[in-house]
Amino acid sequence: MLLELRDVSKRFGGLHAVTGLSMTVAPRTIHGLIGPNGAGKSTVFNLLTGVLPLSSGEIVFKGARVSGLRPSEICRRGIARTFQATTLFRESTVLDNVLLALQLHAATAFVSTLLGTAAYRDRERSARARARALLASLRLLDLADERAGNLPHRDQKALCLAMVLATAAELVILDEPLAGLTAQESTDTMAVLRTLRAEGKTILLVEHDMRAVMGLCDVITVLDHGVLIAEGTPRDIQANPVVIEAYLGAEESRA
Amino acid sequence: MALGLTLIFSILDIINFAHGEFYMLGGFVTYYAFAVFGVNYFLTLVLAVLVVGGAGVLAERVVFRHLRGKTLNAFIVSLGLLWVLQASAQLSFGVLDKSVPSAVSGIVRVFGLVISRERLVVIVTASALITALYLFLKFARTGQAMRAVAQDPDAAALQGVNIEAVSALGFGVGCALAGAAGALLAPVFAVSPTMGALPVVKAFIIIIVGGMGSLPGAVLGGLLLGAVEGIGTLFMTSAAVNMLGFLVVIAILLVRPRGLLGVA
Amino acid sequence: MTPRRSLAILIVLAFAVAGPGPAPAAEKTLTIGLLGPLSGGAASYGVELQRGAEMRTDEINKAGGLKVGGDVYKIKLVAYDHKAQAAEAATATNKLVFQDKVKYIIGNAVGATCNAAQTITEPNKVMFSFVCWGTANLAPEKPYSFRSMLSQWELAEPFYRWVKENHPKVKRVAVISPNDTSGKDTNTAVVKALKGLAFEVTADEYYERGTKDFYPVLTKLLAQKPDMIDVAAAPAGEAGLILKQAMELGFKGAKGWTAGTNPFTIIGVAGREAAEGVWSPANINVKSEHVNSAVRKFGEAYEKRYGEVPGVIAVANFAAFDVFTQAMQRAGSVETDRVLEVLTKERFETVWGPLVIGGKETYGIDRQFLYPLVISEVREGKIVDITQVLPAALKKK
Amino acid sequence: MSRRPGLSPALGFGLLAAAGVAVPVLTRDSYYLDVATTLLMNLVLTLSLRLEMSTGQLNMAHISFMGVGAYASALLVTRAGWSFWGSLAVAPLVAALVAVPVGRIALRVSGPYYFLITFAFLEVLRLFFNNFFVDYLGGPSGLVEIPRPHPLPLSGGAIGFAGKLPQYWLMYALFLLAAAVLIRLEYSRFGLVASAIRQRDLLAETLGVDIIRYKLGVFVLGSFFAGLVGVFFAHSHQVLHSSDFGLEPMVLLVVFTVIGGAQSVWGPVVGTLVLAVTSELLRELHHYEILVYGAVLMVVMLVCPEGLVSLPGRIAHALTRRRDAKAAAVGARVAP
Repeated sequence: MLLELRDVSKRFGGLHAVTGLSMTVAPRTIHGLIGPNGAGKSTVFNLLTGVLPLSSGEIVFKGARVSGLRPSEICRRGIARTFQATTLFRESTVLDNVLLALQLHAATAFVSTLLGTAAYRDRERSARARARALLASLRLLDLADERAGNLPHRDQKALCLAMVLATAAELVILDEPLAGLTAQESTDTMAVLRTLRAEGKTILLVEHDMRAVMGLCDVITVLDHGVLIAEGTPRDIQANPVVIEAYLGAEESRA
Repeated sequence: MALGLTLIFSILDIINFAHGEFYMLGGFVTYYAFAVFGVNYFLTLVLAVLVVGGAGVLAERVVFRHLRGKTLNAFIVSLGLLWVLQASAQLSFGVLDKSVPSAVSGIVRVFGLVISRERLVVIVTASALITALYLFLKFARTGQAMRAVAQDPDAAALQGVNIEAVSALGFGVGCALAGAAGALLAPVFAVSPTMGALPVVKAFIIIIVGGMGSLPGAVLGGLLLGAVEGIGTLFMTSAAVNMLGFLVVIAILLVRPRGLLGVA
Repeated sequence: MTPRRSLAILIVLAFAVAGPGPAPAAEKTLTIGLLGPLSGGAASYGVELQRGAEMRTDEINKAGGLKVGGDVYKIKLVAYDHKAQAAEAATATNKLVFQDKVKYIIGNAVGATCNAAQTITEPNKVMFSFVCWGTANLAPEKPYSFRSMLSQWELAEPFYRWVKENHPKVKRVAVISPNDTSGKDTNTAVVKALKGLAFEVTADEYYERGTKDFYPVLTKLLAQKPDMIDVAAAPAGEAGLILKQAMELGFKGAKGWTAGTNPFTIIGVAGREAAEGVWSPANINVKSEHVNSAVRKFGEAYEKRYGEVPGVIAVANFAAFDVFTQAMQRAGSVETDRVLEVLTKERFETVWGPLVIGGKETYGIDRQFLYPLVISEVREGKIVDITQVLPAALKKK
Repeated sequence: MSRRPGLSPALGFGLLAAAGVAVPVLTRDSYYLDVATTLLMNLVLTLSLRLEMSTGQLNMAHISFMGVGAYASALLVTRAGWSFWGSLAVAPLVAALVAVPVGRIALRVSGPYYFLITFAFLEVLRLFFNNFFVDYLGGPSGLVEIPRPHPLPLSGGAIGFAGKLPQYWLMYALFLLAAAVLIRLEYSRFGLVASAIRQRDLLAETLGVDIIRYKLGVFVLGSFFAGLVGVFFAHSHQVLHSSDFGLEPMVLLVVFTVIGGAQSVWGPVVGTLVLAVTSELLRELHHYEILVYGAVLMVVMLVCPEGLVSLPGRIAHALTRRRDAKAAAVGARVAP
């Protein structure tokens, strides 16, 4: 298993956001995490990436414990994420955003940077080439010198993805990658995600577009009120009465 | 003083270094009205509050309004304002300390503690002001609007709160409090163009210690600082006590980064 | 930033450095420099220095200028604000010495800035007089530096000798000063004088400048039950607050102000009751019956011009200006080395009365202005001069 | 890193270097040299302060580390008998070393809390200089009789540093070193990472930056340069006093930086130059000096909140807009 959550809980004061969650994510899969609003999906993401500390339990990635590490360290171990909103460095250029993601985790070699040694320049050159290749693969190359904040929504989403990919993480965590996209844009993004899986990445995503989730995911985990209520293939999940109950109940209470 | 600063900080996110100058202004209003023209002391107090509050609203309208959300710029501007006000005061009021006669004189003994009557007046009036402010913020509609703006300006705006007006008013009330402090303390201490320099530093310590943006925190911070200084002076030199004050600040921020009663 | 903008900055900088040089000398002008805290918390010192100097400058210029040898000089006074900061003082002194080309800087206050200014005045042989009370500001290796006011070293001993003789009940003395050079040096001198005269020193206390609430420190100080409190180097406003709050806390003993400056402010701030009976040896009361007519006239003109009663610093700098210009006339030259010779040898008549420059026993060099000190007492809100003491050096010459 | 609009680093650096050489060519007047030397000191201070600000944190204790360097060097030379040159190499390291624990503590908070906690450190260190180890640090009287930089022995004889001119050149050399490092960093991945942290520190963190370590590194490096200036300051002024490292000079550094524009590495340069010239001109105004200075600050901040460095861009922008509007107006009239 690539990622393993063991009896993970998170409390905010008296509120139990996540309770006794155990789940695994297999390598080279697209794994969906779904559940009604307030089910604790985003909290799980924050726990996985070290943004929030766990209340109890542990998280193991590639056989090593990652819970308790700082977010930067977790990223270096190979877990990278996007945020629900299009969070990027809005004042920097598109290319800089990707370069940042490429290099942020690299050791910052102070002396060689200052002296501009051959090694440094080589590294810079190759980083630039990789960034451009990544942008090209997501059809962003034309916008490379544009300020990230000026991009249309679709391109910002793509840029977020590019940045996560730039970190070279094995496990990519995506928070609503399709939200706000047109049907055509969604289809394109889903294609990109499948390509990534084929290239060896593992993807864990939260998404509200059920049709997309069912069509895209290999495995789906369903949360409700911070508790795992079902797990299985899309087909299993669609037929699971508990899941239907949870979603319908949520719909009713909302109405 | 600290209360006013904390109010301004919480509502407007402005680190107002010129706050001490509003305090000074309150002192000079008192000097001229009470000591020179012989206006009744309590009337003077009201006058000081109105004049300084007005000056505060003016400062907000003319200057700080345009710098919403730019904490650093507002900080620089408040410095500029500090210099302008201090230099103007020196030019118009002279450099010498001006004394304001006591409105009440004599001393009283409370539980064996000696305290001058005028200090008692200060304590009582200040407590009344604090209570009034608290009630205002808690119950008055405008007060509630202020708190809403402090917590989340955008949400408050959506609820139909007039941010512009509330900001100006908040700044005004904050300055008015400083003016009241200046007016209250004018007879106890003396007034001079630079009288605001030290209190503003103290007020900053107090609001850090108490928790920025928390009014009860400011009161608690004030009491705590007073206690640290009072007790410290008995054992240490003045410099060591001052240093102790800042060390307490650092320690508190480490244990409770948001201050004693600050909200995370 | 565009290259053009950098170029613009370059040009601005070039103008700044090549800018207006010293104005071409008209007739004969003698430029005299002045430093001081003209703004901020110590501004009252700087402003008094400046006003004292202005008064003398105008007096000379109105009289047609200063006749030195065969020449007549108009005096031009250049004053810079050093904001009570050492580094600023160095910059300002540099400007005076190198741009304004002054050879005389008459007037400076605030201890740390004197040290900074001296690093420039001494090597450039610029005469420098000040009212800084750092003991080390006068020294054999600083031959161009003068103190134009009696310091704690001249004042403390005669003052407490007088106290001992006239108020034998005073035995236990508490001393309090601001925590800086003048405060430390003043307390040191006062404590030394007290011990030499067999007084008991109950407290040698300091507070941070700008303090307004003295209850904490006074509570500690009064616990020792002193017979007398000396607000030694406290400026008038703070001294007044200390005395007022001491009274509130029940202190009824004697009060002294060894290095006090402005007696009217202390009465104003402390109130009549708390200021009652304050002795001070350093004041000058320009309204007193006992002062000479010259200083009374100075006081009147000053008050008319500035709307405030001159403190001792204004008088001191007025007198310093007077002494330096007299010395130039006697030397028949404005050259510093020749003026220096006259200064240290002769006796001058000033608003203080007779004045000589001495102090070798204390500082190793004769650079301290010595003149009669007057001990005064506050009585019913008025300042009453009680007695006059001649420094030993003045008696000799 | 990637091309950014504006001045290329090499050109900007070249212009600064040339301007520095131009000063002694244009004037040998000690006063102007002194002003220029002070200017260079301030430039190093503001540039290094901005390095710290580039991560979004305003360090109010920056000048304290200048103090640490200054006092350390004064003690090394007067007490331990070191040569100025040895001290020049070591004292900035002392400042950097002191910065490590201070930074560790201060960086546990951020935003306005960081501003205030560093302000507390500023006061603690100032009070320390003023009141502790008075025999060594000089206390409130200041530390005096610090020797000038010792002559630098060279093959062809020694270079002395008694006069203003050699002192200027020394500071110029230090400035070039500091400016080269700081400008280079700004345009390298360090600058990029710093701006990432300033914009979205959480995102930077989840993308793999150890932001605490990075901020600490920047803090220590900034303090190193402040300490470097401190060493020069100690031996050129020869007198040290705690007030030189207090709130007022610190506030001026912030003012220089922000007025120039903290977003760009050229901002502090412009701000420091313009305000240094301004304040020297205002010196003649005596009592009005502070008044006018304060008013200038307020006006600049209101007129161009991004700092002076943004001014030409804004003017150009306004002009084109005006032209566009005119064209549009003309077009509108012609159209029907």
